[in-house]
Amino acid sequence: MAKKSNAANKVEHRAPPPPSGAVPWKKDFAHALLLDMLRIRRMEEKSAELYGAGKIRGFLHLYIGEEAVAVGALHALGPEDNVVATYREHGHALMRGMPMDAIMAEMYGKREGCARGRGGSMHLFDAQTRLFGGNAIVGGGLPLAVGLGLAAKMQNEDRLTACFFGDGAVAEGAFHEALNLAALWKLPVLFCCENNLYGMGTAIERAESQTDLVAKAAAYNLPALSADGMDIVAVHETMQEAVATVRQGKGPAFVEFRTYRFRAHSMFDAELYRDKEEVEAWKARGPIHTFTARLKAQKKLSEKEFLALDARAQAEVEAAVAFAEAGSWEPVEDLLKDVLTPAEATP
Amino acid sequence: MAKKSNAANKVEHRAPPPPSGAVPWKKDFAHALLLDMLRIRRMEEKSAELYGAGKIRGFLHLYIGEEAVAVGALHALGPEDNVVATYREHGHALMRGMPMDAIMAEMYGKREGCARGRGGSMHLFDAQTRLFGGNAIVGGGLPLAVGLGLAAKMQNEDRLTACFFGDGAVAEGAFHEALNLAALWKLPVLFCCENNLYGMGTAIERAESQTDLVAKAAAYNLPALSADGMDIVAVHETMQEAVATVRQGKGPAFVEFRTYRFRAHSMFDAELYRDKEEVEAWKARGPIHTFTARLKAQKKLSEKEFLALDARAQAEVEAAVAFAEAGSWEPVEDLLKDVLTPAEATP
Amino acid sequence: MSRKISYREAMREAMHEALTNDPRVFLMGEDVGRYGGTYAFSKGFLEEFGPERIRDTPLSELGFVGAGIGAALGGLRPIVEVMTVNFSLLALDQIVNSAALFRHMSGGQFSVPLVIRMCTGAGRQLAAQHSHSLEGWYAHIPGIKVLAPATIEDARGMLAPALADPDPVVIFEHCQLFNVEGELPDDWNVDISSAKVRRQGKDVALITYGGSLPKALAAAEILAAQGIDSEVLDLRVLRPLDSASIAAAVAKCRRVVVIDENWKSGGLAAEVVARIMEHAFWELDAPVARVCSEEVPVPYAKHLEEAALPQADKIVAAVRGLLGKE
Amino acid sequence: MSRKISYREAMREAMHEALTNDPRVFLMGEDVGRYGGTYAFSKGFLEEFGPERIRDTPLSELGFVGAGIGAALGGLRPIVEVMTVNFSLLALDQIVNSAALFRHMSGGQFSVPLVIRMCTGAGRQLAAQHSHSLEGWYAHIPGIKVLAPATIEDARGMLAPALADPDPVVIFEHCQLFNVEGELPDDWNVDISSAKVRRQGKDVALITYGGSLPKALAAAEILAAQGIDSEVLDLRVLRPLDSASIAAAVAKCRRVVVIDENWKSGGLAAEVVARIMEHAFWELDAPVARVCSEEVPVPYAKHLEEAALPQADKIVAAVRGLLGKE
Ligand SMILES: Cc1ncc(C[n+]2csc(CCOP(=O)(O)OP(=O)(O)O)c2C)c(N)n1
Ligand SMILES: Cc1ncc(C[n+]2csc(CCOP(=O)(O)OP(=O)(O)O)c2C)c(N)n1
Ligand SMILES: [Mg+2]
Ligand SMILES: [Mg+2]
Repeated sequence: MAKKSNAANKVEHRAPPPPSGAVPWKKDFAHALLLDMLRIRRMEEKSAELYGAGKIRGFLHLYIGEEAVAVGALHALGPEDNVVATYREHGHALMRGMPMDAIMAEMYGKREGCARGRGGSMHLFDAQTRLFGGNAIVGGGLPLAVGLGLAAKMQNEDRLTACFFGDGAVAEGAFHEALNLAALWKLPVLFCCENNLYGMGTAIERAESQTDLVAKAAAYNLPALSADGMDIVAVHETMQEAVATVRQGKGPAFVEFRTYRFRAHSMFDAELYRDKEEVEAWKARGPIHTFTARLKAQKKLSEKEFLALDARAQAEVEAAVAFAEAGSWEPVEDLLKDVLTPAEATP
Repeated sequence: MAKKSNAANKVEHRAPPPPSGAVPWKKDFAHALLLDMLRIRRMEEKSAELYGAGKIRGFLHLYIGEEAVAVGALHALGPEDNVVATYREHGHALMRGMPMDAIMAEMYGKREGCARGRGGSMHLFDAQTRLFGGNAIVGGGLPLAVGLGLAAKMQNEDRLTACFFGDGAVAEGAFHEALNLAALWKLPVLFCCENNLYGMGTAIERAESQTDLVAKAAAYNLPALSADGMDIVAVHETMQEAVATVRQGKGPAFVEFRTYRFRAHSMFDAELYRDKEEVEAWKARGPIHTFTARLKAQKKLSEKEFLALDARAQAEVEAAVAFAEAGSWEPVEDLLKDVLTPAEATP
Repeated sequence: MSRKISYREAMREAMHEALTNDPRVFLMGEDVGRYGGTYAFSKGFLEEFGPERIRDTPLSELGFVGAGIGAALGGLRPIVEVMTVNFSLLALDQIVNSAALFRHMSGGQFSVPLVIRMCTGAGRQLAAQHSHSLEGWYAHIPGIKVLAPATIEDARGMLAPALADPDPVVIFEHCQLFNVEGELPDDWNVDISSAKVRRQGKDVALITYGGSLPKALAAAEILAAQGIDSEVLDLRVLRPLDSASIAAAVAKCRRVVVIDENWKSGGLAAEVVARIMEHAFWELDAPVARVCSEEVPVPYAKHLEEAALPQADKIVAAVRGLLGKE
Repeated sequence: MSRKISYREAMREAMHEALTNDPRVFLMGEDVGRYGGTYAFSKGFLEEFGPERIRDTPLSELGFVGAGIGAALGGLRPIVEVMTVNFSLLALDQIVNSAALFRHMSGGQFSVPLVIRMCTGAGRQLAAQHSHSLEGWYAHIPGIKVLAPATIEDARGMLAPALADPDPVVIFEHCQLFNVEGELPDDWNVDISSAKVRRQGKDVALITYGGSLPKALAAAEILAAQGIDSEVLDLRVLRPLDSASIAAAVAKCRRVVVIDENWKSGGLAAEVVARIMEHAFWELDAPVARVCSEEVPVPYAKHLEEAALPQADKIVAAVRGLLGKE
């Protein structure tokens, strides 16, 4: 399931067969991860609705279709680990343990949001769970992850930094400089590439001369793996393998998750660049319904249990929306707050 | 002699045995290339002397020890080809056909210099011979070479762009973005890496997680070769092979020349970072005396002929110095010239 | 005669015309092709001009801007679209150290006939990393020209002379203007050298450009209702600045407010103030005032974003302050 | 009591002290280790503090500056040396979009206690790509502080408070100052918040910083010989600017020349002029004059380079112009 860097790994737009086979997990664990995927899915669906209603503004990048990646990957990390994410990070924030209330309130621009409404959808930060941000600069998080890894190593902290980024970021110079620095200095950084085949409207084969990202990453002299990002079992187990490699302290690793974005890139996207068939074929591989079907086939999940989990997810979303609606606006007099650190807050 | 990208190619500080073996060239051609190496060597030695005398100022980066690369490589190009170089480009300018007079006058800052003294040692430009500059930003020339290749391809010009850069530039994001763009768009660009094992005081193994630059370049899906940069025969034949590959029009290629800088990085360098033994061992591989010895062994060169060639080189240098000395200073009233293009000169 | 079109449509027409008239012209940037242009400026171009001339690039700002410079050196006339000024930070080295300097460093041997277009500004709740206004930075660099089309006519007319210019020209298009509609006269005629008076007045001069022009005009209307007659000067060309037009506006009104969306400290408005100090000090009846963005990264929340940016009411207040009418 | 040391030595002592006193402090940059520092600022540090804390980096300005930001977020106190401001263009995205914005975008959750040092300025015949002075650009960015030590005391004393500061601090060291020697009082005491008067005077105020300070002081001596008494104000802190000290100098002298090495258009001097316009307009007896670099990339040839930069004689001429003594 995890492809080693030597295996040929050419990218394919044609959707492979849907994830299948027995789920090797205990029922509780499987249900927990299914619930998390549902929490993200329902939150994102609601966010899209709220965007239409004008409650959420700016750019909104949905994670629908990619849930298995954040859920499967982040369940392989511990609370002491660092996470660096992108502007498509709602799911990652939720998986790190940020309350959905704080996420929703932030997207509303309310004072009760994780950043008091200063950052919005693309900038979810949480010191508590060591989430070092959504970042709206493609590739911008990679050098930061190198530095977080360097700090952990120099302070002898047993702390790994997982850095998420998309296939589009691979063409940026920041990717090259960051992978080289991390591998050169043998830092505990795990580079997690969410390869959904497109950077906005640009297909990977029109952006990369080498579309085998595992081969590309391996050229920096680090272990590189790939997994089916629509198969939460593959994601989680590959991530565990990669995490174990990094925890050995011999340096960074790279893991590619092959996934697909079911919705538009952002709320302003006519999707002229890909055809319905391709999208439908990938939807047939949807991480939630395929996982659900496998669990049912194994009698590890009943329809009743599924509905109960889904109801929990929806209830959480409704509560988060109510929380955000009830939230307040930061007073305009505080506009200049948090440009610099007030003396009393000095670390 | 030319290593393919699949061959293991780890970098070694230990100097390999000196270049040896029969020189497969006609006497005239061998003498011409020997003369060119001597012209560069004598010009650089004189430049160092003139720097000491305060005639040349600013940064001065000498090419002593690396002559076989510019001479062997540039003799494989035609006048229609483009060349992009670095701040260590005196030899490249000379090989493209820029008169030594113009180079020397430029280093003096005289109006008779190729850029009227505006650019100096690091910025030798020559429209006539399509030399698109010395560039003082490490890696700065690589994206330009991509664009020159793009222009040639879009205008169906049978023109190759050779881009020279050092091992230190490989860590820059510009290298990554440029190789990817050139390979992705199949452009007629030949990336020529002058690997002298150091970027200023930083040895390549302290700068690159993957010191096999051929493997690194191959990860962009392009043909990559390596040659002994102290062996002018290897340089020239490998360059010819790479040029032929690029001229097929199927895309760019990469070639590494393993060489060594005999002098300090610039005129301000205590050389604390490498020991005398290493330098001496590499000097034993000097491109000029080893080539001379091989020719003599083959009776393709007599001591008398060698002295005659060297005398020619020295005479050219003396003439260039005289030219520069006799040169004039651009009037200060013209200070603001060439910031923008005057209407009449509009291309 | 004239016709009503949007800023976006005007810009699209200008590019279409350039691509049609000159085979050396091509458009390169992220998602200019298959996506149809991030802001739909190049919708349909791929089908009409093909992938060679409507060239989608990978996310490699430093690389493709540098490639644009090289392509210009190689004989083409590239229009390089950097999606937004925010991402242009990644390409600044090539713009400053290659495009702007080659003519000079080569002693006049190599010019760089390149046009770089980018979207600038805030106002769409895109938060701090996507809301910069760094025109002032670009206007600091010798060797390039900097344009800020704020009207339909300039959106339609500035590209052609920019492409005809032998040196690098950077065009800033404010994101808030794209959907603005207006009348384009059939006999439009546009230069890239002078500032233009967009509203005649005598009591106060509002000097601005780009996305702040509509705000200045709105303020002028409010002030007019209060009996204050404002002249509005649109700088249009940010480098080189048209000092003569600035001085003329000062001489005429004797009171001045400079408005731009840069952060106040070190923004373009500061240079305009310095020019007035040098060229028209004795004409002033009061110190020149600035209305710029507050010294804070642009916040996401709408009410905070609005408070952070120049607005008509702030301009009105500044003018009343100058006239001692707080 | 005092002792004579060079600017380089003072800087070296400051770093040595920081590395000795705080295990969280480390130095990272190109050739800071084995090479001994491009300008020998860190000579011997590698042997004393080891390769982990005196970290040579590859040529990856964007990468290692970003890594410095991450290391600061991770609990360390990095001193990142960017060899020169010219190369910092490659790292601007990380400085502007990460270092300067994180505190704000995170709603105050994450500060970035990072110090970035870089050499700036011209005067060594290094030509256009190696002679930039872009302090004005950095001083435009909310979220960072910008320092310009111009004296031995500031070279020795500014680093400690910069490292103690919870936010990113950028320190510009002018390449022409490194070999300057001077007296360092044993009781030196340095802040990073105020401008300082380096010479008392009453006829004209010369406001400057960094590499231009010695030129302003030299001009003051020449003017003194001509009976013109100059006050010289060293800004020291370029962001936030000390407007009060600027206004005080204006109020005292009523005539002002602002000197810096940025290109004149849009350089730091423009902001100083704008501050004077806003805070001290009525105190002026004449328009403020600027002596900055000419609007040309810095040429290599010595006579042209000198002509392109601010010089004492240009300052003298500007002052005499203000006093109507051309
Ligand atoms: C440096 C930079 N350039 C361009 C953009 C505009 N942009 C935002 S997302 C995006 C596509 C990124 O694709 P990818 O990295 O694959 O992530 P995905 O959106 O597919 O998750 C682009 C071009 C940006 N935000 N930053
Ligand atoms: C972007 C940038 N960073 C740093 C420097 C300073 N510098 C000049 S040459 C050099 C070393 C370059 O090494 P390499 O590419 O191997 O070329 P070499 O000098 O060995 O020929 C450095 C660090 C620079 N000129 N440009
Ligand atoms: Mg993607
Ligand atoms: Mg080298």
